[in-house]
Amino acid sequence: MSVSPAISQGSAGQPAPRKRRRLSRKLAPWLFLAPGMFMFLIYVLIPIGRSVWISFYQWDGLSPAHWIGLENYAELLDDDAFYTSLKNNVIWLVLYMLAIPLGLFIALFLNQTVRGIRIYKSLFFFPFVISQVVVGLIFSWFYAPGFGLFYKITEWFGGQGVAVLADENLVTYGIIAAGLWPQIAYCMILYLTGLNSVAPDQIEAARLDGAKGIKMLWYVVLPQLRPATFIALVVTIIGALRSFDLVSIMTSGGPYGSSRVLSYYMYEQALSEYGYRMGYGAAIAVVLFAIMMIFISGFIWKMWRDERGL
Amino acid sequence: QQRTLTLNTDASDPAPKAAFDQLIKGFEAENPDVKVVVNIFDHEGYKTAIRNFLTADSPDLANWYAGNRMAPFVKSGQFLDVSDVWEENGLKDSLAPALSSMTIDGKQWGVPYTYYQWGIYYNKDVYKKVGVEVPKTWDEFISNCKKFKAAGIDCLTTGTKALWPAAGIFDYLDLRTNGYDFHMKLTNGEIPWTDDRVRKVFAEWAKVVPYTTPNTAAIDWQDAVSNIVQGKAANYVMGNFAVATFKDGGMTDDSLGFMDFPEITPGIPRAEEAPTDTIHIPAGAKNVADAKKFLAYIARADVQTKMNQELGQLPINVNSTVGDDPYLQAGFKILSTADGGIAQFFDRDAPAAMAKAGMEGFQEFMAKPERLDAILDRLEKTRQRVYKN
Amino acid sequence: MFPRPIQTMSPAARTAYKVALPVMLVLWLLPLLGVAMTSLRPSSDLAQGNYFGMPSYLAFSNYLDVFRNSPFASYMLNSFRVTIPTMIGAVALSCLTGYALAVYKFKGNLLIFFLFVAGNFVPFQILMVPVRDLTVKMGLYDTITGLALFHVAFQTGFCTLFMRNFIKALPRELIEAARVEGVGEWQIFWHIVMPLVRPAIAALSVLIFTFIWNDYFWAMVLTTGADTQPITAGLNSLNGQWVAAWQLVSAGSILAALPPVAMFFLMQKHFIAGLTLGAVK
Amino acid sequence: MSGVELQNVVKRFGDVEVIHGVDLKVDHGEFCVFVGPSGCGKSTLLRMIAGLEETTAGAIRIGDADVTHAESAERGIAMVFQTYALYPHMTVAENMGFGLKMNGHPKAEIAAKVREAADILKLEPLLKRKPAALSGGQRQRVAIGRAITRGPQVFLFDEPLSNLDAELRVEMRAEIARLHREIGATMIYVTHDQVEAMTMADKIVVLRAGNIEQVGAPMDLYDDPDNRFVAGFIGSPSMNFLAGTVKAGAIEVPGLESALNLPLALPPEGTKVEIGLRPNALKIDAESGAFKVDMAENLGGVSYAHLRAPSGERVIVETDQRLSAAGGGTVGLRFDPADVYVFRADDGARVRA
Amino acid sequence: MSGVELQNVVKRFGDVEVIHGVDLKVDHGEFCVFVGPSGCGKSTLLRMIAGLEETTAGAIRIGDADVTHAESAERGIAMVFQTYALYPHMTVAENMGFGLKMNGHPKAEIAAKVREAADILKLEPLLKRKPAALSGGQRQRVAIGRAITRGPQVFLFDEPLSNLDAELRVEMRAEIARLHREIGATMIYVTHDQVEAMTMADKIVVLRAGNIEQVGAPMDLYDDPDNRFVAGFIGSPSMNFLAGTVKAGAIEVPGLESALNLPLALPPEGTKVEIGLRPNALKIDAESGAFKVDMAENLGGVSYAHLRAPSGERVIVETDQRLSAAGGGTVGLRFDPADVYVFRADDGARVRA
Ligand SMILES: Nc1ncnc2c1ncn2[C@@H]1O[C@H](COP(=O)(O)OP(=O)(O)OP(=O)(O)O)[C@@H](O)[C@H]1O
Ligand SMILES: Nc1ncnc2c1ncn2[C@@H]1O[C@H](COP(=O)(O)OP(=O)(O)OP(=O)(O)O)[C@@H](O)[C@H]1O
Ligand SMILES: [Mg+2]
Ligand SMILES: [Mg+2]
Repeated sequence: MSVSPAISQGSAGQPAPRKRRRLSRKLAPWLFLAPGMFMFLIYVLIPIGRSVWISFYQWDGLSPAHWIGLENYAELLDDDAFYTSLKNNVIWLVLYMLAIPLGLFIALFLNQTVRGIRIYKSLFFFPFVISQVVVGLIFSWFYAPGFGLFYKITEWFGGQGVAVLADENLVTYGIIAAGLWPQIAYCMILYLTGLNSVAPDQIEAARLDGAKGIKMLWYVVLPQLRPATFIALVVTIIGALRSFDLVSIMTSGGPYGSSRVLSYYMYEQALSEYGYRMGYGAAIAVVLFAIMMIFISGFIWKMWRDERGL
Repeated sequence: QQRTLTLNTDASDPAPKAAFDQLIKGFEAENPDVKVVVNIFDHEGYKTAIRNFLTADSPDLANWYAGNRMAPFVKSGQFLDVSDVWEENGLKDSLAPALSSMTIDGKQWGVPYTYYQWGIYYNKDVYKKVGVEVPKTWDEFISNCKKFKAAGIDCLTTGTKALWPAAGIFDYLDLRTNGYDFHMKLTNGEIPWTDDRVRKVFAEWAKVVPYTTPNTAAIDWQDAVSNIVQGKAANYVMGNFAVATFKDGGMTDDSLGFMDFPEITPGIPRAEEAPTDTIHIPAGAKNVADAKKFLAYIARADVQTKMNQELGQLPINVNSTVGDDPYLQAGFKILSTADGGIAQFFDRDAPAAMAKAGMEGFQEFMAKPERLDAILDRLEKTRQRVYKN
Repeated sequence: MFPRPIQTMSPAARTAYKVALPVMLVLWLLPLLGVAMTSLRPSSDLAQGNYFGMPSYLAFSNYLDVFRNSPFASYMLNSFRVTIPTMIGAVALSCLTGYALAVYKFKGNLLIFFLFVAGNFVPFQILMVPVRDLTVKMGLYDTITGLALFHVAFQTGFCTLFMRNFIKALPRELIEAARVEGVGEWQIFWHIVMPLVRPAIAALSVLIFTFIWNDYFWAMVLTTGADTQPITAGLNSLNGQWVAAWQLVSAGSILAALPPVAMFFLMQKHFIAGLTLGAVK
Repeated sequence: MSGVELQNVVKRFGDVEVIHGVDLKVDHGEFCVFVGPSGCGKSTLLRMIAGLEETTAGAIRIGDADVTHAESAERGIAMVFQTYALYPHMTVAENMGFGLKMNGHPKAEIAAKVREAADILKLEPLLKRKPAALSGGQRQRVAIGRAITRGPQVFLFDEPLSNLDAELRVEMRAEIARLHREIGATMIYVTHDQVEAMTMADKIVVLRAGNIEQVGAPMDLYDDPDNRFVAGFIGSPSMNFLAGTVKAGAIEVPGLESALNLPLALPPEGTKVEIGLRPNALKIDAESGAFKVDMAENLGGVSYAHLRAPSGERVIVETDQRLSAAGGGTVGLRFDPADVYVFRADDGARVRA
Repeated sequence: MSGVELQNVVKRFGDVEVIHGVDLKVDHGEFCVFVGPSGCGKSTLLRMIAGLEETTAGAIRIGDADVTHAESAERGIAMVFQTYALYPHMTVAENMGFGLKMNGHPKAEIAAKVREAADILKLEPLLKRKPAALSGGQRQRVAIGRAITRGPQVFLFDEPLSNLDAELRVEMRAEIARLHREIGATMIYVTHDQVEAMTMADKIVVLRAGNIEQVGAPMDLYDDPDNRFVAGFIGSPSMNFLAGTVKAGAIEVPGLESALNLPLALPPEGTKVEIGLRPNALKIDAESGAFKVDMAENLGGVSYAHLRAPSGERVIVETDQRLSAAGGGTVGLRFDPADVYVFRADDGARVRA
């Protein structure tokens, strides 16, 4: 069989009449990046800088801002509400971590192949899809003094009902419990997919080695779930530090400010009905940002290592 | 030619909306060359929105609240001085009850058009059931409480989730204990919170705490209404706007009673609490002439009469007449005879930061009266910061 | 597979498991079931203190009432009006940025990528005051556009992380083969990469839909009225109006949760793929 | 006319130089194979020719043009990847016509060219399928078809067959050889596989750590390697090497009975050398000797004896006799001195006559 | 003492039976290799012995015990996986000691056993490393070390070398063979690789679609296959097959000049048969003949001529002469009739004397 000269001689050296100027490989990435970068710059990066800047001012959003240097920060150091918020943030951070083992537990429970298990998995995942506003309302109802299910149960057990959201010692835990609900679901799904990719040959090898149950989990499965655990950790930390919605919906920081967290306190100071201390609010935000930066840096550092590793 | 006048208002609920509609119709009828454009904002959102439109896109008129609530706008020059309107129309007389709360630095910054009284709403049936009389003094009130308690009924109820209902109780206790001038000085930051007179107020309050519904911090004020409705509680310190809620719950003029807050320190001129709604001309208004005309209009007795009939509240103008609603009648009576003075409300009389801290303190006190010292120290610290400049 | 498949265990264990499953589920969803039940309770039941017993009848009318006596429909509509354009905008922008960061080697590539990632984790609060200010200055305060624009920008960070990693996982040879063939950069993006990242786009769209639909904070910061506020913020203000009317709050909550839940069930596969790929909110 | 010429070509990734100035001329119509150990730079060199990697220094010419800094698309080349790199969302026909379409060729022309290429590779029945519905061999054939459609002057292949199983590999090997014969274009082909290199190449380029070790026809490299590396690399099983020393004009190798007296230009007395002997050039002398039998492998047709020299060096002997698998005992080696290769121990250079 | 015995072993996955009643006896200390095409059930059979798959029917005995339903850990076996299956988060030493640790052995004992195994496999310098820091060959060695540490009676290997490259494979092959000699345990080894099977096995088991085709020593299978399948499967390049017919007591094969007159118990006149001839049993008769030369491949030491019979069947001839690569022309074939195997065309059974 012979081949027509059209092919063997070829024309690729001088390919077809070029209609448009080809986008150069040097310029292309910047053109692709431009719109996204622009938006991100305007709405995220510059505002971060501006917030830091504003934190050195006293400003109510109406009158001209007025430079006061570090006074906002100095005031923070002497602000009980700030410490309450900080303390609550720490409680959030610590207790929110429970979502990880609990999520793992449910994931292990559901990691079977029986009939209808997919539906079960979806239903268990449900709380995560629901808005925190709805979750907050649901739990407010659950806790409501007088008729809330939880109140009734405690009343039934202890004679005196417990009004979680009115008790300064319980309120934060009550809100965290509400927050854990979707967060556990989130961790559960991460672990379920993680379990899917656990190398079966290692499980089999371990089985030959005589590892069973908890030992198998601890020595062989958990180490393999490390990526899932890492992601769960990241999202849980971020979730804990961002905990605004539930506080706002369930208590507005109350009773008497005992359930405030930094993110809510900042909103309260800057934009709520009794707020409009933009500078002070910004200072709180900067502190929150600094705390978050610790975790962000850790995350970026790990990503950077992974990228190098590629 | 046709001129326009823009009015921003938070009259998003049905009654205020109707009131404003009718108000504007009336004004346009008298001033055919002026067209009023109304922007209605959500009631809650308005508190934020006003800060934006005052600086960015100013209307010719905007409604707001009297007292310290308007101070930030006055101080930052966002509201126009309308003393001339007051002068020319003799408003200092006709709007006398609101004069002091409209005055900052000796000038008037807007025109009030409505207010409503606070007081104690109570369940007549419960009173009948327990067999007690409507109290005249605080001591009687407290002794009633003991009887309510014996009957398993909360003497006083409230829901302080939103903080401000607690301030109503404090305001009245202070007005009755120390009087109007003291209360004003306190909200103006002129008196330390650790003052003994303040402690006295809390001492009175402490008497009623054991008879107050527990866990108020987790209850919305509307939820507490149902305690009265269902006869679980007897008394409720509230504003007149709550009447609608009581009635929604099934109460009638026969079962819902209203009384003035009982006397504590005898001989103190009686002062009352009546938050006032106002209209202002923003500094950036384009049509100031017509705006002032509008202010003069809304200050008129007949206009206020009609408007407040729609609103279900009390007119400020002393020459206006009040509808035949028994609660309004009662309110009108106590307000027009309040020789001590009329307070706006804690969160309108005190600056925002102080108001917030104070109300949290009140809420905490209701739950943990034993912490009084710590609470007062904290409020004092806040006072020193807030009023510093 | 871990734990050991239940099929290999004793019949007793198997039965126990089959019983435990629904029991756990009911416990897990107890608050939700309670709310669902309440949403069907006539208000008379609640007034009589019948919070947990059998409803005297199923009051589907609660759902009608939600629409009838509040701007609920308008809130829902606003949610869609914010969510859908945001979804489209953020995904479109991140396709571009993700492509640029995944395919090209240039100075600052990683730096830009990490900026996107870091921005995505930032606490919203630090953006609040300046973004609100900016929106006011642009005259977009209390508009759907203002809210959507911000969401698009902020979500671009997350979406870029997601898209970049997805595109990076495509075989490089596909792009190189096209380059050798003389296909232009834009053409490669459009004709080769876009068709191949369709699953990612689907996953991402679902994720963004739920994120934005469920956003509450920014709705509070950037909008105020029933004309503009999405359902989350709306529900909160309705909660103010409906106090003691738990049947309405419940019905409203259920309705507000419905679109993301429906989305989840329809696009389950994509959703989970998205969560594990992107993994972060 | 459309050969490829590399002139002192250098590639650096950051600070690391991986190609150290390579000169090479591939003639028009030649089939040139790059071989070398993993990481030696075969792919990098090919990708530089393709324009997928920047050339750090030196010049690349294709045909008459200097293309050192030209875009891939403008070099008149086509490339076939190890992973096929088919566009999974397009049919076979679309895959093959995509390049032309993007360059604005008219539909009819594209269809004609695709048909022509499909004809050559017997792909007609598959034209409507998507790559996912193809077997590995078919995919590779489509990848080649896609290259053909554009009618390039030079074809580049990067280990195109290494993802196929042994049987298919043999088949596709034949296919590519036939293609080369039919269209006569220049082809440059990277592989790991001995057999591919030996059977397909007109010219083999042996690379090592970014340098060319030797260039030549397959049998020339096999018969006449320039150095120890090429000798060891070409041929399977590998050539055996034994260390020795030049002594009195001959080479003394421990374990061999007598010194080797070869007609070569031997280096000076005392120089360390290595002698090379291919497994099939060796015979076992069962009588006596110094080589320990480690074990033997019988493959049926052929057997390999694994011996160990007294120095510890391993020696493999190919034979068609069956051996006892267990090993044990010692044996001697017989061979024709003409089959001995000698290399300097220091730089591995071949010692020739 | 610790041999392995399968008695009519059956495996069903759901409704699909993949092992159809296999009987097999592997003696103590024997090295037994399972070969067969992909999917024939090699891995499944091995995993049943390991206890990783339930046995549907039949019995498995290891040593004196019936272990059909015993837990894997209790069978006294160790298994080496194709993917190594090392625990990536443990060091080499921890990997090797994990099994003992799980069974509650004291630390000192574990350390001693690990050291011992490391010694055998020369792993000492690696003991502190994680698997990620090891090369493929080292990993496989650790996997074997892990098996050794547990001191099992039976070692099971599932294609342990198929992830290694050619050179390493040769090395590890020798290593495993040595290990078998040293510790003398029973080993069962699954592979795809001809050479591994031929060189390592004491006994090869040829499986096909869940049945055993033939069991025997490697050279027995090579020299004396029971059927066409085994004949074609063992030996590389594969045996050539040509269709023929029994006619007048001889076999007529198109393309061969004369009918084959073999001393066999031929089936009746007219029966279709296939004759088999290994590539190295054939010689090319350049003078004349019916076989078209497709092409030739010169690998240096050996060359393969690819011929095509008149019937279209391919025939490969191995030779140590260099051939012209291009092919063309026709040739004849010469061979010793003693090298001819005859199979029935219908069931592939060998026709013996
Ligand atoms: N993008 C890159 N960045 C840095 N170093 C690289 C890059 N690509 C290749 N190298 C290095 O260049 C050297 C040559 O790599 P190349 O891929 O050309 O080898 P190869 O001969 O094709 O190997 P193989 O046979 O394994 O494909 C290697 O050392 C490799 O690590
Ligand atoms: N878990 C399973 N479920 C269903 N069928 C299976 C399962 N495991 C294996 N099979 C089937 O059993 C048969 C034998 O598979 P097995 O893995 O034992 O083959 P093999 O000989 O090891 O093949 P290879 O050489 O490819 O590894 C195949 O047809 C396979 O599809
Ligand atoms: Mg390569
Ligand atoms: Mg297998």
